[in-house]
Amino acid sequence: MDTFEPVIVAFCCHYCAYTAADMAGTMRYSYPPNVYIIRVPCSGKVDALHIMKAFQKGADGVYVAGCLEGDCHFKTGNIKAAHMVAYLKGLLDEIGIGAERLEMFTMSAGMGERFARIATDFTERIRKLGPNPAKAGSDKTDKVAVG
Amino acid sequence: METYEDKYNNRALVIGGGIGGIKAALDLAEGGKNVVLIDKAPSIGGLMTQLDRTFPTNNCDLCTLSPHLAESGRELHIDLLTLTELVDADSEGGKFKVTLKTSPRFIDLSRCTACGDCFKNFPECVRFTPGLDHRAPTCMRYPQSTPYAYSIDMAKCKDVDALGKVCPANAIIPDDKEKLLELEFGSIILAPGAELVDPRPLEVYGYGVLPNIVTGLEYERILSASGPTLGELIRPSDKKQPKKIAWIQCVGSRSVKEGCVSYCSSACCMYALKEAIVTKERFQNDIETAIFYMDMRTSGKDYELYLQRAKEEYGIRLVRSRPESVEREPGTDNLSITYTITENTLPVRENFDMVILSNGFRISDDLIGLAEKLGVELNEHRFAKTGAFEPVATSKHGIYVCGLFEAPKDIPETMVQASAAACMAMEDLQSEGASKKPEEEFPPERDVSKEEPRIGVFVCDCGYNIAGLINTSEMVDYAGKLPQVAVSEGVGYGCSRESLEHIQQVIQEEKLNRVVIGGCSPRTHETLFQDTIRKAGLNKYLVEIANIRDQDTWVHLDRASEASDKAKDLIRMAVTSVALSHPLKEHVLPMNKDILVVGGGVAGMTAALKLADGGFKVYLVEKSGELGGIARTIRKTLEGEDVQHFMKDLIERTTNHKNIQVLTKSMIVDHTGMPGLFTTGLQVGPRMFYRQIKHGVTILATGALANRPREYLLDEHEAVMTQLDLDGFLEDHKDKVKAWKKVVMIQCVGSRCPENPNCSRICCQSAIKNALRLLDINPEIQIYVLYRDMRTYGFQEDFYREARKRGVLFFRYEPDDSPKVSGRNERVEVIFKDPILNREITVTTDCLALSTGLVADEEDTEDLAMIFHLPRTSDGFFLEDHVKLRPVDLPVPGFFIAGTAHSPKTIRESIAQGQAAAGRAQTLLARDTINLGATVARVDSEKCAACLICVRACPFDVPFINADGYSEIDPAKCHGCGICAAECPAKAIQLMQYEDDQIMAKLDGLFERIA
Amino acid sequence: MITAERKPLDEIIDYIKPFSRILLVGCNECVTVCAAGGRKEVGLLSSALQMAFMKEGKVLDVKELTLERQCDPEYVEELVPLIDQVDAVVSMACGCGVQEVAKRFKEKPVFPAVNTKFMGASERQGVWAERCQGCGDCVLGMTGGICPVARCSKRLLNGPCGGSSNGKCEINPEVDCAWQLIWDRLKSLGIEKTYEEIVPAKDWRTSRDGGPRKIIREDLA
Amino acid sequence: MKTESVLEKVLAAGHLAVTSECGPPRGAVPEKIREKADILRGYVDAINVTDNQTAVVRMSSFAACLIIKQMGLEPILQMVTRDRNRLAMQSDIIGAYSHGINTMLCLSGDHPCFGDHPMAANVYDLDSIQFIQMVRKMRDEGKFQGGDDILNPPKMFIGAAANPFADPFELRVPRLAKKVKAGADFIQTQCVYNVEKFEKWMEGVRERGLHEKISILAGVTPMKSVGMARYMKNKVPGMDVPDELVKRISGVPKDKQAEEGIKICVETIEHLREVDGVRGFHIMAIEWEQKVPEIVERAGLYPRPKI
Repeated sequence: MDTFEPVIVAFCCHYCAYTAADMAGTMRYSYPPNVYIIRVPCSGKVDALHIMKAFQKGADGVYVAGCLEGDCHFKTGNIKAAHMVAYLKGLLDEIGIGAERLEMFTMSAGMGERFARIATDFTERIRKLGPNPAKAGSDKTDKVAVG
Repeated sequence: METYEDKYNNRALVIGGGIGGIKAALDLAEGGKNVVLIDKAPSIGGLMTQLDRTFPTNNCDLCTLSPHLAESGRELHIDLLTLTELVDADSEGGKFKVTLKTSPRFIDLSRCTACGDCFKNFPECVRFTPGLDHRAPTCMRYPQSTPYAYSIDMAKCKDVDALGKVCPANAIIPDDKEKLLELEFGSIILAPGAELVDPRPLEVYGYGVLPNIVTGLEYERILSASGPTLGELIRPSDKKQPKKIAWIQCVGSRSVKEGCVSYCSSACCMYALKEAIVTKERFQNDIETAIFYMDMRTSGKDYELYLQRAKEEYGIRLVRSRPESVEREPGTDNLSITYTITENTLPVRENFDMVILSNGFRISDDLIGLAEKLGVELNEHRFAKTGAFEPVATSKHGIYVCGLFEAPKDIPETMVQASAAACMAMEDLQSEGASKKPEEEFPPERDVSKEEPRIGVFVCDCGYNIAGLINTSEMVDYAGKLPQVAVSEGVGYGCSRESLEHIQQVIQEEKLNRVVIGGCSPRTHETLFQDTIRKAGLNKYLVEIANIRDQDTWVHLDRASEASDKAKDLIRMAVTSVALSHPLKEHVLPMNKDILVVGGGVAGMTAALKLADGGFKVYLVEKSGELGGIARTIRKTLEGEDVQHFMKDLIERTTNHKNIQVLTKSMIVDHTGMPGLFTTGLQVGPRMFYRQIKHGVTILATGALANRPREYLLDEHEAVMTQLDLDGFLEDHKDKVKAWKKVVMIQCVGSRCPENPNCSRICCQSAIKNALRLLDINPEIQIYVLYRDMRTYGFQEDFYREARKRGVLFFRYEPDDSPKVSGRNERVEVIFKDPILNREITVTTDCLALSTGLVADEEDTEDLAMIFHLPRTSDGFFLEDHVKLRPVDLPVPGFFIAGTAHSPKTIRESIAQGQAAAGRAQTLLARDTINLGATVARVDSEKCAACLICVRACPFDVPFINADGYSEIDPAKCHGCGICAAECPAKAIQLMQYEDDQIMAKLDGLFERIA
Repeated sequence: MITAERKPLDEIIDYIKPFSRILLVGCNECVTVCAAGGRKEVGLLSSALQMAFMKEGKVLDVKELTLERQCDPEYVEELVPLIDQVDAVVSMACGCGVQEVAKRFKEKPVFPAVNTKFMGASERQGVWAERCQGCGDCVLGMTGGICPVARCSKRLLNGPCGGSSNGKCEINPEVDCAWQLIWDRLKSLGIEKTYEEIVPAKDWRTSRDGGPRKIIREDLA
Repeated sequence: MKTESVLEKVLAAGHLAVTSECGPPRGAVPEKIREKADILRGYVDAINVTDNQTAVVRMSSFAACLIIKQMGLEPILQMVTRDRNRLAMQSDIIGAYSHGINTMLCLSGDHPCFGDHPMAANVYDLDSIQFIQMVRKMRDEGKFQGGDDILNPPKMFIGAAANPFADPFELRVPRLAKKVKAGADFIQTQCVYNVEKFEKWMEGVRERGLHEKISILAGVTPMKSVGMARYMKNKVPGMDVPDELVKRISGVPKDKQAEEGIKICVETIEHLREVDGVRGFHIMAIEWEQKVPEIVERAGLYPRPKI
């Protein structure tokens, strides 16, 4: 298990989390390379489906990072995201993947150091949890273009 | 060139192509003004382009600067004349007749491709002059040099024909002549920069004699990826990596000795710290660093924190001492420094492998000529003289100054002054009727809908920033093998003008229809690359940036191989997702040109007046009952100017200006919209009635608070006051002051402490100011100043010296051993340590003045930060978009900042930033429309179930169910958050640019590896 | 609208355990509006099921398709091209949809993925409440537009029982007392008197009690 | 006289009627019924037998009534519409009547979710008012609800419940009016603790002259302890227990609280008997039947008239 390198997808909102991630770079706060950032305009844009697919395609952990409570550039996006994440945690438990593989974080654009710390801590959390038990060979869905 | 006369009739001349000159020129250009930018060097960039990285972010900031150099608007408004100087000028009626002389480059700019063949074959003929080794890899000053062309020194050329032949582009013009050019200008901006003090005459340092002693700038070149050693740290004598390096501060500055300048050069402390940190960053424990200094002058925004990190995180040794000599350690190339710590200890000798001299700035002789020609007065230090409350206005109307030529300073202040100067110049040009910004014509967009994706991948090395950690050519090969990738190339500094042109060309030649850039953050560079592919005939939204710098190499410094794998992943993710991108249409709305200025202090009023004079409508919102802010309580400046007189006039002009509506007792309560379309809600007046203001731009000038910590009996004993109190007391109670015998001043009260770690910047000069005025009133007074570092930067140093001369006693104290204060009837007893004689001193004083400085108005800034969604620094000041290059712009587009809301500063500095904010605002207001971008939600009516979930979810109430019974989203109203798309249960809504399949594709791309 | 709720994952998994290829069918009508069986839920369930299988080391092949309306045979026809490629069908539509699909494909097992709950209205985003029982003989005219059959726990037609307190029902303080609502409404309409009329015992034939119901419109049939 | 019901006779003779109730056992243990009924012998005119009270399964009301009848006492058959549709109810009614049970109380019944079978289907084919209508029709028209004739129609003295304390209060009198209209002969009310509110209700009743059309027996229940008082106040739907009452009981030591409860109960009766329109009392001593005689005596309702 000590050779296990988790793959973590971080959906980051453009205005705060993604900027904080850049800030971490500017400040040279290092964090594990396991975290892959996908930029979204607002954490509220993160679709439950994106998260599920991330896990299905093989993510060992996923987190959504948005602005601080009350600071959302789009008023309520981060709150909606938090609710969605809470709901999805339930589903992940149902599947048996485990709610703790998914998390919601908030930070301001200036918090490069916080971004790095969260990335580090979350990576450690997932490393301890071990690989996603439902890691897919490949996504076997095919959406049929009708209807 | 001859076409000039008819092409322009109303333009500005910017002299000096350094960072300041470039900024001023760009601001003018963005503001729709025409500019001629001249520099005597073969390419622009000035000092900064020779730096490896800049503090406090330790970036190579070229990559933040060069995009601007390459901005499309540029060519339209800026004519760049290198190798050019002003030879003659005369002015009448606010117009300047100027003669410019352009020396021959012997190379045809339009032809030279900078292939380097000329240099390969005839190195001696190619001009190159930056510091240290005069043969950098390319003979251009920096890789993305503008213009991207060589320059020949014909004098040195023996065989002109041969030289002509080696040039494949046959760009060589052997008989190139010097050109004289007569032009008229409405305004002139001086940004000629300064030169560095030459340490040679200061024999004690042995510079020029001992090989391993270099100047700070030379050391920057050694560290620089584009430098002579390609960024490898080796010392000149034996090309070995030094293990122990020393910096010596104030070399040639703060000294009245022959060959020195008496003022403080302001930037050296920080650049030495930066060089030391960067060195440590790269060699961790493999290297020792020590800095010899007199006072650590880290008084800029958050610089104090930088100093803390240098000491604590990087373990850089700081030695408070001015070394007496540097000599060769016998039998080696090593150097031994002799220095003393305190009066009563013997001198110490210590050996180092390498010594770096932090030499300061001076004004070069040829600038005196320039000043004469223009009739611009200079001060005693030969810097351009400016008005006390007109920081960038020279003695000559219509001529402005910015950067080092005004006073020694760091890059952010230079940028502020550049924007301020541009703002002043715009005004002069306005009077002549603003020249319309010509519409830029783009080639028609190619229809790629029928084509299979042909993706071009371009990977930046960004100098050390990327290539320093990972092998970019490996990335290039890797990307080349990815499906649908037609072209994969490395492009060095991808954001350099030349690379951009190259990318554009490749797109056209290879018929690419999608582009991926492996580089830095899309946040900063997306628009630039969008612009580039647009020029190549592609829709802007067919490009994707893989952030392999800010979010890879910069954060995985210690794990090169992982970083390299990750870079591949990120590029692959970008490729798979860009393949699914498709052309998008942008939405455009008319621009609201009114301005909201928040805060009615000096900075706010200055900005408001500048804009109002420019013909814009300004709403000036002040939360208190009257205008003026802190300055209303200040009586005199360090230079002795009457602040109140100035304030009276400023407030009058503001309140009476027909274009300014002043709203006092007003509070901002809500805010929505985007640049050019803001709506801000206020509660106004004693009755707090609610009103809304529509505006296009917002300027924050909310100021700071005079700090008043409960320390040293402040507000408990009437003999204890702040410097601000004393400033007024001096004027109002001269008689009392006459009776005083002793006055003690304590510096850094409530600053540079755990509660407020930063330096308040203004306290040292206000202490000096008050000390001198005390002595003017009562020469008998004995004044004691208890300080930690005297931070009288720039010309303030003169007053510091005068204070010493006039008998003011200065004692340094350590924070852990601060003075003890107790009441003695109407007097106060102060006990402190004399660090030099190392004994305790007790003074019973008539007045104890505390230098308490400024702190952010926590409540205010917190509320506003919340309402406007602006980030703040840890100590509550607003955080600008880029601490180095965009000190006036806030991260939220359409927001600018001025004055002490940004960080503590003097009135002069606040005025400058106020003017700068006004200038920056005008660059935005010059546009008639605002682009809403294409990131809007689109509904597929086929799929829509009219469930209303989007209608209810939208934070801005945009979606509605239309007559046809499905959800409709007005692109002009959509803010592009995508919440509706996420919540739609029928997946009928897609957010353009972030469509589900694109996000899924990123995931696919990411997990292909794992698969 | 008909409201529904996704079944617990385990139940659905039990249905499809024996199979490796399923067709997951959503419906773009009611179940989409109540966020139980639209395209998005189909996607989520699809991922969830596949992952649950992966976890057991099995692979589940899922075809996703959301029909405009699963309770109309014409739409159900769209499944024909896919049906042979799967072992079973899982429907996220209400019971009607499930049965239409089952009727059309006699040889394929068809399983429900949602529990069909009631005919309701959405009180706000994410909240749906029962409003009608389809008793077939609407009394709303007498009860001020509030249905006692659907909204009174004891479907009392002549007024509130003794359990009504503070406008809430005795079974649960979250539930409004329908009769309180009716009474308030009658008052605001100024027709309290109509309450005095005794509503005679209801003829439940028009409701489910009369056996499965059917509507025939000769003019259209 | 509409019926043979002793209760009807007592009321007709102008006496204050006294009824009490006993809940059937949860099992086939007829003795339990006998014990309880014996305690009440001679102290009450008739004994209500609850029908799966609070939706908990017990011996059927009908069977328990039969036992009481066999003891020579007067049972009141309680029946709820919750568990039976109109067929079942009518067959039980004629069944009971065939055994001489001639008084009944028509209720809708507590919701199953309170009982031991929350999963049970609740029928509510009829509501209580429709139920009363049906029984009256069986008696007076000799017809089943469906319309067919009944051979020897059951002559039931029809009782109904009223809760003066439930909401909406202003609806409580009209609702009573509806029950009167439907054909109820007597009313047993929810236990009265909030006397004030009860009187207010009675005012409304008198205003509409309902007290002349129907005999109202006020319900009373002695509190065993402050715990019970609180439970009644907070847990029992439609129960109105004033705070001062709870205070009063909690005011006395634990071992005296039962006595205090009885005292309150007696006082209430003494007070209410003076209220115009109150024709008697229904004493519900839940699982505390042994106290009923004491209450009846102390309230001066003993001895019961011989009819």
